[in-house]
Amino acid sequence: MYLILSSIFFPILAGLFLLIRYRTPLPGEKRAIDRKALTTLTGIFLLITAALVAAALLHAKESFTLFYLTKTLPIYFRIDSVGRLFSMLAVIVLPCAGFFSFEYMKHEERESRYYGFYLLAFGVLNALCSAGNLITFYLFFELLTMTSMPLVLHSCSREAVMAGLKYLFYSLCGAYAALFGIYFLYQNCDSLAFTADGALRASSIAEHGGFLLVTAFVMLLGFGVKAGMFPMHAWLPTAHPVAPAPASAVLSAVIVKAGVLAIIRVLGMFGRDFLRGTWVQSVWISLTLVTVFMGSLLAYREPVLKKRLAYSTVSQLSYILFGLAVMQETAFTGALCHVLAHGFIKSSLFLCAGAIIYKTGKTRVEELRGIGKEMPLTMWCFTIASLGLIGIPPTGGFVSKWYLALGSLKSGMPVFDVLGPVILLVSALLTAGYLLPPVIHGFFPGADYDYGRLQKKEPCRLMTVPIFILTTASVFIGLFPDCVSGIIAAAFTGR
Amino acid sequence: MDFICNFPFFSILISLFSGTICSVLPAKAAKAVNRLVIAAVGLMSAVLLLYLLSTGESFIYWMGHFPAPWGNEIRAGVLEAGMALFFCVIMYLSMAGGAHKLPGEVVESKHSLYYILVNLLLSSLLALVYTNDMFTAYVFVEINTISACGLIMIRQVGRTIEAAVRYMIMSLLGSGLLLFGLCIMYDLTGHLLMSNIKESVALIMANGEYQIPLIVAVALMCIGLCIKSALFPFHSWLPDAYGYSTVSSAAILSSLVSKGYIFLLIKIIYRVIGFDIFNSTRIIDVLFVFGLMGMIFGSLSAIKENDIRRMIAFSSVAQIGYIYMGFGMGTQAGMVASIFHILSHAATKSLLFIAAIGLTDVSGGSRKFIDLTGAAYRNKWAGVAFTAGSLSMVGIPLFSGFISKLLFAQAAVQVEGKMLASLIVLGISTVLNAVYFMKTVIRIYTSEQDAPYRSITFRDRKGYTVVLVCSVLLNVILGVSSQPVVDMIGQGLAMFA
Amino acid sequence: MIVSVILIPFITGILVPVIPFRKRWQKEVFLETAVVLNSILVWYLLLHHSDSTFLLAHFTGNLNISFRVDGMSMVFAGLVSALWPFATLYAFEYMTKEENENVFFLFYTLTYGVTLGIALAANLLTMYFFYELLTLVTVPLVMHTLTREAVLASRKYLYYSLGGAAFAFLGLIMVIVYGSTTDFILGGVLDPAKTAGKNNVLLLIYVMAFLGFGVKAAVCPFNSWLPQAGVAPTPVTALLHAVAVVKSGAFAIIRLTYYSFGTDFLQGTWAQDVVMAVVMFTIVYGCSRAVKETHLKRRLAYSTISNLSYILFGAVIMTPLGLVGALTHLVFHAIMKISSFFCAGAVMHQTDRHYVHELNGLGYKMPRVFGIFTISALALMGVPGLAGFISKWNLAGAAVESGNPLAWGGIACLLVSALLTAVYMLTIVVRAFFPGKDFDYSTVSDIRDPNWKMLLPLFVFTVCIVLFGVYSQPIVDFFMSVAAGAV
Amino acid sequence: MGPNLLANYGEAVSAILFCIGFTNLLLQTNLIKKIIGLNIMDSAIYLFLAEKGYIAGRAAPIVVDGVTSVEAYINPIPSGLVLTGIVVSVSVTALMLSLTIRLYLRYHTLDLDEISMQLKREGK
Repeated sequence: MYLILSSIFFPILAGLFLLIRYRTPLPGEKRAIDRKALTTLTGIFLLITAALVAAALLHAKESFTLFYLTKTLPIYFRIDSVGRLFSMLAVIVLPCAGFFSFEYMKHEERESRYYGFYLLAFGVLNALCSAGNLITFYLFFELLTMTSMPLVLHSCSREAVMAGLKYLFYSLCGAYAALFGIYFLYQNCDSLAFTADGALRASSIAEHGGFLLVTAFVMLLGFGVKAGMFPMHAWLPTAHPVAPAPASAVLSAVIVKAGVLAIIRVLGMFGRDFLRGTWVQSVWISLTLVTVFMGSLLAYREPVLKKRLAYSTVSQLSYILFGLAVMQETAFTGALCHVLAHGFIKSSLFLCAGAIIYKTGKTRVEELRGIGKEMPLTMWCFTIASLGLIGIPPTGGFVSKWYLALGSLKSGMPVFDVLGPVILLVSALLTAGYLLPPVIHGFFPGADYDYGRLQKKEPCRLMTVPIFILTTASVFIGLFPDCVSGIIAAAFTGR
Repeated sequence: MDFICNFPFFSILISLFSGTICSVLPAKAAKAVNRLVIAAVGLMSAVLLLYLLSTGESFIYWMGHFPAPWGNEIRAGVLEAGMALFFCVIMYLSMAGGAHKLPGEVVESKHSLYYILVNLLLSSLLALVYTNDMFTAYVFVEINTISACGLIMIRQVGRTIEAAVRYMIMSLLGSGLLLFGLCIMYDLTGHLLMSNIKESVALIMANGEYQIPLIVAVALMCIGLCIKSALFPFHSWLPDAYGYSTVSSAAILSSLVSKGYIFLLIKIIYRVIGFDIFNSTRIIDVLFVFGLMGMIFGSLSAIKENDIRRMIAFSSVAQIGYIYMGFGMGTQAGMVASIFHILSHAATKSLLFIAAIGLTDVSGGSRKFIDLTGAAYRNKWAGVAFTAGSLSMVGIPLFSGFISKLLFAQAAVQVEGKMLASLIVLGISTVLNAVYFMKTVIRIYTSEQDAPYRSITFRDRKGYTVVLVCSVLLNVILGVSSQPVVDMIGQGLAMFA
Repeated sequence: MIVSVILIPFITGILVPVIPFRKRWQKEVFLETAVVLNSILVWYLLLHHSDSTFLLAHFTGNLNISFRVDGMSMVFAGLVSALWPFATLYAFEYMTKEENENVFFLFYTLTYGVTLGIALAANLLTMYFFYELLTLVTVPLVMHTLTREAVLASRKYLYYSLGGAAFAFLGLIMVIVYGSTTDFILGGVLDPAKTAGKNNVLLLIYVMAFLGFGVKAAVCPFNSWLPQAGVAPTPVTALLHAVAVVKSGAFAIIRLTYYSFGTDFLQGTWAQDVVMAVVMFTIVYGCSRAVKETHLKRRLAYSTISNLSYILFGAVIMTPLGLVGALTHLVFHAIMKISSFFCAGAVMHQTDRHYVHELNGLGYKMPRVFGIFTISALALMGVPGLAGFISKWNLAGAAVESGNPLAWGGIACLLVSALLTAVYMLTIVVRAFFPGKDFDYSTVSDIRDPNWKMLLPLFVFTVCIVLFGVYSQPIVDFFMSVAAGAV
Repeated sequence: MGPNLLANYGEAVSAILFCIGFTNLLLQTNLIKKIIGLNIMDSAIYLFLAEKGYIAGRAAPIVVDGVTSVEAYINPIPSGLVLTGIVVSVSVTALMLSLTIRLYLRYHTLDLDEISMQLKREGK
């Protein structure tokens, strides 16, 4: 209990401490911020948090109720396999991106605010993963939006502020749609504690089955906002690119996954059996497929690298959602695998893009000719990650996509069982289409490239090491999928 | 028969007689006599009221000991005595409240004439209240008209004369109709005394003969009295008459004169025709509809008005609409509500007129709203009193207006067909009242900075202030402990039958 | 005893202009002491209440002015008396910049008494009486500045309120005539024997009375007075137009619905559908107007409009749970809104800025005020862990439980409104804390947080918001027992 | 209806006269004509009373020749009423006329509408 709590509240308190202690001085104020102390402190906090989370993951098995909001609404924590999986992702990505940002944020203003909210978001994420019922989950889901919003609008440019607000309002919109469903679930379930096989009362299903389907759909759509599902995906390509690169990495890799986690929880609450074969499933699958295809297509046409990556996130997240929507064990495995794979890959990609921006200031894809010569390590990582995202063995992406396609074919759904894999394949092709050109141009700038002006611009260790770790992790997943298959199998049954 | 039974006759007589005396007295003495007479009559009415309450039954007083059906009779019951007392109180307050304005409004030489008229008015009102004889009632209606007309025109400016002529014409139309109705009634029944007529009317209704002439007669009398009491749409004479006459006149006219006629109508309904017979005719529906229309249109006209006194005058049209709505309900409860409203409206309206004059005084004599800005700061008591009056009109609890509204609404609920209409109109009318009265109240409490007459300061007149306070108190008393009054009205109506 | 808590503010208020205070602080001490004492008295009264009715005066017939402490009055009186001392404290500081203090405090304190009168009224007539009185004593407060704008606003306020009362009056009449008594009894007092065959008329009048009382609770289309009345000094807008006055409207509607007409009579009728539709529309309408509004206080006023209808939404669900939801929001919204209004007032007092776009970057200079504002904004949005969530949860729970499809639609309205709340509140927060890259900090250089008299109430309210957010069990339990008629 | 009307021709005439007078009083704008209308109206009522009071073949109730039988005399009250009415009507007419004179002196017209117009122009 204390491990879980401390893994939640330690980063939150630490974040608040940073926010208050290192408040950005205003013009005219004498106070100056000791940057070294700030970053050191943040680093220590991050490591401690990571350690705490890891310890909690390993040891904490019990569930406990912290307190009651109202008589029947406990704030309840329980770490199950799904939560553990997401925690794993967070605990690897966040510290990496955090260390990356120590270098990256050097020239930004108001660093302390960034770190403060970064830690807050970390804490909230941990809480989200260990939430044991829908209300607790919802609580931290909202808080996640609130704490990650400052990361988006950090630069405070007009564009960033608008993007931050857009992110905020889309997320809230989704959250409220979900809340609508929660109200109804609350009345139709015995408790809001998570389960994997449906918590609806049989009598309720008999009585308002039709309306409950609507509710389920509204909830899926609502949480789908966070996961960038069509039609509420528009915030994602706006918000991710304007954030500082490490923040985009975290957003794309971890925070949007909160939406996925939410949808897994919702599916569990309603029960796959209740939803399978209904119109909800069909519509939902169609939406995910539309998103998969559309995201790739938009990414393909996008010239700005970070934006391209953001669109790619839209598309890839819907792979995961597709896997969930199929409601079949293999596909579920694929989806969860993809959660991890995509998390590592996308954070790595964003960090690479960040490193490029940091060193060269180039943001558009066509400017990146020869970049592979300038920053070889970074670009190699970028290449490997890209291959992973396309789904070339032996990277993580391959495994997950394999399972996704297999699950879909096995599911025996009409139309979608074949259509799904086809679209996934097309999208994979598009992925190759939008990720490989920077790589190719980066390493093979063409005959007219002026090698004379070439400088080594490899960033410092603080940047390269996190990128390297993340890339390795993505490959690791692909090489040894067995190490997570146990946990995924447990996740499917809700243990 | 106790000595007290002479009081009604005495009060009519001394007010009539003192009017004559006033004509030879100097202005000051006339004023004193006038006040004294009003006070004395009030005192007598009060004693009479107590007496009647203690005995619990009304009495009939033969004039010159001619027995019915030949003689002329005076009848006194609780309601009559209460009404007389109330009229005296209001009249006293109105006279006292407007006294300081009199020299400015009326030529010095006409002052004694003024008091004659007031005394005459009082006597005619008393006679209207007490008489048991229809023709006497007619005569005093005319006396009332003449003296009221005199009161209007005593302020010799073009407006008032024109208003007086208009008032006169409408009144004459009304009294002509009344007289004609009366004659037909006499023709049908052969009697002039109310109680005798009633017996005959009951016979006629029982026989089924001559019903149409009877109803025509009743209708003629009703229309006549409606015109005289300015029921919408016969109200055209009213704003000018009330708006431009002297303060006291306006207060008296609006609160008493029309009420005298209404009281006569009540007597006719109860004592001449019989309540049930009256209710069985369609006349009450007509009264009801016109009452409702009066409530709305009177208020609408008041909202449009830009002159504070005319606004208050138009408000009277609306309030008279309330009273007729109560008649139109055709129930005992409606009648009680109407009679209570007569009292409450009289108390409030005189208060408003007197307070309004206090406000216009400190605004350079102008009655335009724009000039009244901030007037309540210049004359605090008048401001407070006007506010109190307005609140009563709007029907805020604690003030008499609320009780009458309450009674009206309660009465309305009991009448199946008319319930919704009356309730809704009551609501709308309250809103409209709120609009124009609150507009004024806020206006007089608005900042003085941009007011044109900010430099005028009010010379404090003790008498005036006391009158205001008394009027407000009267209002509040009616509003707070209305139960005895309502009981008394009920008792009085019971005695009528 | 009951009367004394109403009278003490009256006497205190009247004494303020009468006693010649030499120093300002003497007056402050005097007022604050009186208000605090009265509040303590109220709480004592509420905690040691007896069931007996205190008869003050006979009106006509069977109509009395009488007082009684029951569950509802405990909620409302407790709320009002808890907030008033803080608001008074805040007003001291705020009013240093305004003129005519004495008159202000006179009516301000009178309002306290009148509001308690509404809360403690034992029957509909008494409540109606104090309800009208409330309009009258608050008008001078709205008019306080005596500018043209203030006069227009107060005029409008008067028209609306008195007009509304006129129609509420019809409801009163119905209860007098068709009820067995006018006293408040949970479940209603209508006498089935008398009402037989008159249901539709009664329902029509109920709708009218609802809208009539709804004027004070700013139900659409009778809401436009509230934003305009924002010209009043902030303590007034905060306390009266976020708590006392408007809540009196909501309180009156609850009394009318649950204690006079009775839910059994109303539930499932067309009248319920009508009022619920009106309320739902108001919820969304108020929020949308708030989003459009750029004047800070008016924006909050529109937010109040929408939130009041939350309360009414709970009330018109017409189940005990609905009442619980309504009561929860009644209390919690009061705290949240007074907190945000006080923040707005602090900003206006310290910087003289009134419009949202002028608030850029103030968060750095007034971190406490804007920190508190953020919390109240989040609470108003209904973020879990803060008070607003609990009340919305209760409301929505009641709506779901009622099984009324229209109420289900109402939940959607609540959520849309929550989203809009986020839009109009968080844009302010974002402006204050993230003013944009090219923001010129010198424009805010001489601005600072207000002194403790303003901050103390804010802190207390914030603590309450959080406290009720995480630990609302006892108070919700209490509301449950109120709704069940057990108190 | 018809025969009744003919039989009671006195009453019918008085009613018609009353209407004529009433209309004049109401609709004429000339003040003098209004007053004439008033008088016609009043006279109509007296006619009505007199008509009602008179019974053909009977005498005024003044006891001559010692005849005291009720059958011999008419009811004296209507006559008394007529007298009273005339007194009232005279005083009212006098008042109206004096008002008319005042108005004429002030505005040099007898037309009530014209006077109203002038008042409006005065603007007071």
